[in-house]
Amino acid sequence: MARVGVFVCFCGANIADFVDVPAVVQEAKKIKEVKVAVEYKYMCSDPGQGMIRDAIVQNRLTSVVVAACSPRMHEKTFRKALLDAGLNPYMLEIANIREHSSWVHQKDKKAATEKASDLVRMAVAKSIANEQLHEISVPVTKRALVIGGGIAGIQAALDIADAHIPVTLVEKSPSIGGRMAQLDETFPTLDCSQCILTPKMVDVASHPYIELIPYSEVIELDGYVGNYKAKIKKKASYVDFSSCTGCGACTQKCPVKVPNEFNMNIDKRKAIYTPFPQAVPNKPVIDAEHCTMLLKGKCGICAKFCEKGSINFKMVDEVIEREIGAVVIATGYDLWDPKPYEEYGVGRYKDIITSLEFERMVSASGPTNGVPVRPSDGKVPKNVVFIKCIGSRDEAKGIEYCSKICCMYTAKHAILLHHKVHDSHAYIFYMDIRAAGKGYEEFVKRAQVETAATYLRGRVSKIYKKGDKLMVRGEDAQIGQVVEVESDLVVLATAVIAPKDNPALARLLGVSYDKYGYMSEAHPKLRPVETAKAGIFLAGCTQAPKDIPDTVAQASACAAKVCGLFAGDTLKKDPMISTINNEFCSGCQNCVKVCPYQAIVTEEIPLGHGSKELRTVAKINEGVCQGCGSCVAICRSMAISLAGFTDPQIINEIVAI
Amino acid sequence: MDYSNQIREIASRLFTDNKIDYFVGYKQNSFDDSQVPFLFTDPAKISNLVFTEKSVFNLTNYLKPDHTKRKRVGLVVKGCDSRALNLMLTESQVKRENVYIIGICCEGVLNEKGEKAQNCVECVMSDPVVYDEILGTPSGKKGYTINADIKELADKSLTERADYFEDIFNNCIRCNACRHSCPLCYCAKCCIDQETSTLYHGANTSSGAMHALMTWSLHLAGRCVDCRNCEKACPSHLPLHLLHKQNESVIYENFQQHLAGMEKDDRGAFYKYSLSDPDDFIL
Amino acid sequence: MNVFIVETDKAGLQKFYEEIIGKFETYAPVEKFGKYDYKRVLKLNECEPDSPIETTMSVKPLFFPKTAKIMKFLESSSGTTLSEIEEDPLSGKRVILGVKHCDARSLQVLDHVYKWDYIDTDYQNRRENTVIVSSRCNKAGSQCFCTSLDYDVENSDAHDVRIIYGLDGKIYIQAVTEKGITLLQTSNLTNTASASNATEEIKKLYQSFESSFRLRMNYAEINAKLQNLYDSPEFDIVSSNCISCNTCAFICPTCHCFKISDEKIKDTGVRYKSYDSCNNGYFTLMAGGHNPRPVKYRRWRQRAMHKFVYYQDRFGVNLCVGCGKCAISCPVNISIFDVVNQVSKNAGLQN
Amino acid sequence: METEVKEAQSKIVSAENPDLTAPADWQPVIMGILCNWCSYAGSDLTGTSRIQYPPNIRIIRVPCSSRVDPWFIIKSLQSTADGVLISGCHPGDCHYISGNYYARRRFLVTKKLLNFVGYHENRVQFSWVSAAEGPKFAKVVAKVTDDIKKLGPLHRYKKENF
Repeated sequence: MARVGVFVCFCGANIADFVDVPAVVQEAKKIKEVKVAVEYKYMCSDPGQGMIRDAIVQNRLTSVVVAACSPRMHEKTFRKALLDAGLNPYMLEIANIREHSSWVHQKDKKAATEKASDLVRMAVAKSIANEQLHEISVPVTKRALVIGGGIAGIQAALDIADAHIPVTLVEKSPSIGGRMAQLDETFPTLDCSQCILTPKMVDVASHPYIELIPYSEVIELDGYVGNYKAKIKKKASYVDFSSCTGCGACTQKCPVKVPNEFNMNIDKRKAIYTPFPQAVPNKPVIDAEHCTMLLKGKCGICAKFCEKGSINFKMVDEVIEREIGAVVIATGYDLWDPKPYEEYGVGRYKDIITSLEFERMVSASGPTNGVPVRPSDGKVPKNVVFIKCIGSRDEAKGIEYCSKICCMYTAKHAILLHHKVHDSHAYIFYMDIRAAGKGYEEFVKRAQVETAATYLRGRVSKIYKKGDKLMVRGEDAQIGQVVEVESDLVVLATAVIAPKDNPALARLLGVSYDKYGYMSEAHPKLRPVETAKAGIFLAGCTQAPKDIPDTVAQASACAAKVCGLFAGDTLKKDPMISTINNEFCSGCQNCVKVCPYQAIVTEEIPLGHGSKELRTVAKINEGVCQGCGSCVAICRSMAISLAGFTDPQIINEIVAI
Repeated sequence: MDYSNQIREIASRLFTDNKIDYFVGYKQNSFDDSQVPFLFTDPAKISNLVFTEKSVFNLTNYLKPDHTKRKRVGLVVKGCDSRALNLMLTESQVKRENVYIIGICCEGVLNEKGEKAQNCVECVMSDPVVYDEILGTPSGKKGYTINADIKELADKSLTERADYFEDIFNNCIRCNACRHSCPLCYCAKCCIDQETSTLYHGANTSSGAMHALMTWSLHLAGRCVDCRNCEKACPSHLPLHLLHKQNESVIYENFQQHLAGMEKDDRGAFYKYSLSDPDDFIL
Repeated sequence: MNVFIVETDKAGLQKFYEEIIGKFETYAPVEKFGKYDYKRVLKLNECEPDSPIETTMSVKPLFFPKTAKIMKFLESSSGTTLSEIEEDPLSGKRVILGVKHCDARSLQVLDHVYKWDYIDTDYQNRRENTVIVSSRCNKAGSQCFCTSLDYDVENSDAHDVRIIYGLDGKIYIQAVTEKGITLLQTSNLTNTASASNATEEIKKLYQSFESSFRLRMNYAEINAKLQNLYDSPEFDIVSSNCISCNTCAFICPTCHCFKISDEKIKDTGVRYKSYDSCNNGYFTLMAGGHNPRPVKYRRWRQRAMHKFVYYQDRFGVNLCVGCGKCAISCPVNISIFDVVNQVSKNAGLQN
Repeated sequence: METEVKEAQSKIVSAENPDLTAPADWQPVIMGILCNWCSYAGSDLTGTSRIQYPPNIRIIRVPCSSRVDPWFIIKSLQSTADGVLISGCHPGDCHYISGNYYARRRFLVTKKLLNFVGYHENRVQFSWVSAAEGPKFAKVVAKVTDDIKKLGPLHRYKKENF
């Protein structure tokens, strides 16, 4: 038999002025289950809570209704009061008579009072159907998995590891470093990318709390927040890293030459190679697609010259498992292939290159030792045309969005060009200049003033060859005329796009991704770091195009989230989640279909008492369920109920007035 | 259409090859020319099997554990029946390996008056959508037509409609024959009968009947295949198809022309959504 | 009992009906959704008391309605207070026209259970205040087998007045009980036919009716056999086609199982009593979770045995009146007639 | 075609059965079911910004509009309520990613079905109200209340009538 206590709050004048509180108390007293109904100035105050605690004890109350402000205000406060009085905190219901009555019906006290009484009735009726609930605690494995070893992954890994939480960093290429390692200098300060990145890379390699697994990929992820199990495929490198000293003899002697992807295929690398001099780990790997030994079974020169005998052609892919509690996705970005721009002669004219190719050229450690040259004849270009928004903001050929970083790096390129080739001149075709960011606008000014780059507002319509020059025709919108620029080299600022593997990875991890293939954040404003799947976070361009500062910031945010998640030994979870009543479950599995969190699985249970025959029923994964109730409403046999919002509770409210 | 002989042959083959434990077909009624479902385990009874345009009842109802106890069943399905079966398979009520399906390319069955039944006139898919063996020649998917009675009622005034349906709910005796004859009402215990829940509305009043029938029809919305077992079973002869056809038409018009049970693994309109679903009715 | 017969014709009968409808709260077969049921009528043209078609529901709902309020309750700080239902909608002075004799008989059968351990006063009032005017069948329906059972169809006193459709348009109105006699005497019916020659004709008519039956059984034998067939495997076979849809029980004139349910709004509620059926899978489900009749053959056994054995044992009458309504309404045409026959026949073979 | 709702100056006529009327000052009861994250927060905002709206609505809090079983609507209409308002997050804003999309489908079918069996279409209404749309919530409630006042009291299938 339910024994309910009703506590009506004046909230100073907030409620009392517009609702006849004593009348509400009198109404409440009429309800059968109500054993005590009282009013007080401020229920949330200590004396107020004291009243509640005493009443619970004196009247042996089974549930409590507080008629006051919105539950979003003080639910926690009053739950604690119940707990202190030895009552299950979830036996509390709140009648929101301030936000929903006194504040919104200030002209009609009678009606406001009636409504308040009804809200109290409803709350009482609901509370009668309340069940005792207990916080769910899920154990956590305190190890984070970081996918991607670019600056985002590196930063996240380091920050997490610095909190003495073990990190497994998985990088698909032979070395960490990512795109940033390919850059020469970085805007807006023009400090050398390598100089600021490589120390961090070394830290990663030497950090006691970081397990670096290069040349490998995540192929499977099971479980739920705090309790994931990841399968990681280590691709065969054919080099035993433990014994290899990275002397490089093998690489020198290898006869096979392959286009060097790290240098955007401008020069060649060997079949056994380290991607770049500062690579971490600085150990070579054999590129199985090109190694003659692996393809034809002949050669093996590298093995001959390896003093340590670290080369092992028999090596095979290996799958390892890691138990982890959280995942950070930092898979970075790709660049859009400008082929569709036929009118520019992309593909036909050698001297049209992408900005990352330019970036490699001007890089001191790059294929041309820091001097930009024309691919066609190796001459140093004088007039260089930079064209922005290639693929970006272009629904016809490319994608709708703005790639965010092109304005800045193009300005940077203009400056770098000036540094490397003093008598050169840069022309920049642009749609807008988007230089929002600390020191960015100044940086663009610097390009325009110091290096006297010519900024031409307008789209390029055509590029054609005249002698060994490229004639770039476009419109200068400011003077409203067609201009033609005679150039030696054309650099296309191609759009930033999501890595092509992102959707596959997203599906594998069970997170959602947008139509471009970027990973989706849980909330565009308030949860930009989390995914909808608890315990999986996003860092860097895998979520959307970003510059380095933003990427690093988001990576550190991920680290903070992970540390927060691992703060306790168990994860505390709100018990207001779904539960399945096997007796009624007919196993149609429609709930599995509609659950947005893949929180529902199936299990086999005996058909009847002690029968061998099995039947399938749904099973809620406590760790994953977020308590939205979608499954409850679609369950035709009412086998699912959502704690805190059960059908009886809600129907009680409906029929209470 | 008369496939009696073919079905008898298949049935005896299935029994001799020990492919099935039960066979569900139709047999002639003892006292008039109507037919009744015929569930049997004894091959000797095969000779009673018939199939003509009087084979009305949707036999997939017998796949419920109550009747065939999760054993191997051979059964005859018409177009609409096979759609129901499709859903039962998708909703894992039946194991595919446990049913041997004889699909009939249906030419429409007859109602009591001997005319082609309304649901057959408006039938969209008279060919079986899932089967092991098919009899007759497929005629393909046909265009969807909004049920004639729905149209008629929609033109009536609100009060007329309200009176009409109140009459229906008043005449319901809540025997639940509609439910038990529906192959897709397989719940372990129907929500409407769960005395334990506050949702329970056991009284046999018109409000109780309205509550029960409306909920029932909403649980079948996007799943009902219009076989009209419910109507045949209803002792009060209530036009139950109205509720289902209404939902069906709304769903067809608004949710990518969805029709129940047409494709494998389609769970029905309420278990998926589209970003472009109508939103204009929401303030 | 002094037989009171009035001879008249179609027109006279019509007048008689109209007079009754004018005088009393009258019920008669009315067509709705293509089937006939006993409904309140205010004008003769609304109903068809002479229709040969059997009604889907029997007269049962007029005495044991599909749902009825048992009591009201009010919840307040002082606890729950119960209150009687002030007005029974079926307790008025009533006449029912066009009742088939099987329906009339069913009431006699039900009377036993309603004045057994607990006297259902509502039911008693309804019975006392109701005059039943039956119209005799001249031809048996496809599922009828009333004549094979434990009561004398022709000389039954289950009805108060009986309409007999004689040859060449002659119609006899026969009062059978005191209630019936007063009804006739107080009516403006004239020319009392000499009982004798009428009864001759009536006898003849009955013979032709009797000979029109398709279904016949030896009731005594079946009743005797079933006594020891509780464990007969036949029940499983005869019930195999059943889809447990409950229709039979709900429309059966003598089934009288019910369930109780409360409907509550705010602080007031009503307790209802509504039909239920033993064919229902969880009719016997107990709070503890045990269900003695989880499978349908057990439920069918219960149904058959209750109708043909248990009730007979307790009250000395058969619970089935042979109206065949269940077979007609059954979506898979299972007939209690076939069930009891098959079970007892095949069991006979086994012994 | 809907029946026109005639409003005599003296009394309100029930839309579903014209022979039933109510005095002109009759006040309907409206059951409001709001999702916790958007609409309930929005209604709180209406309160904190002291925006006034008619007092006829009684609010029930559910985690998500997808928690709303059509049963709740039917049950409300059979109980005291003369109308129902259900409100959730705008499409795309659902706190639980996709809840309101599933709900939206059920709502449309339920609304049409209820109208089909003889409830005026305005008896049951739906809205998307975000946590920031305090003013909108007030507007919505005002509109719905006004609509339902015009429709008059709901008598059909009311439990107390039986």
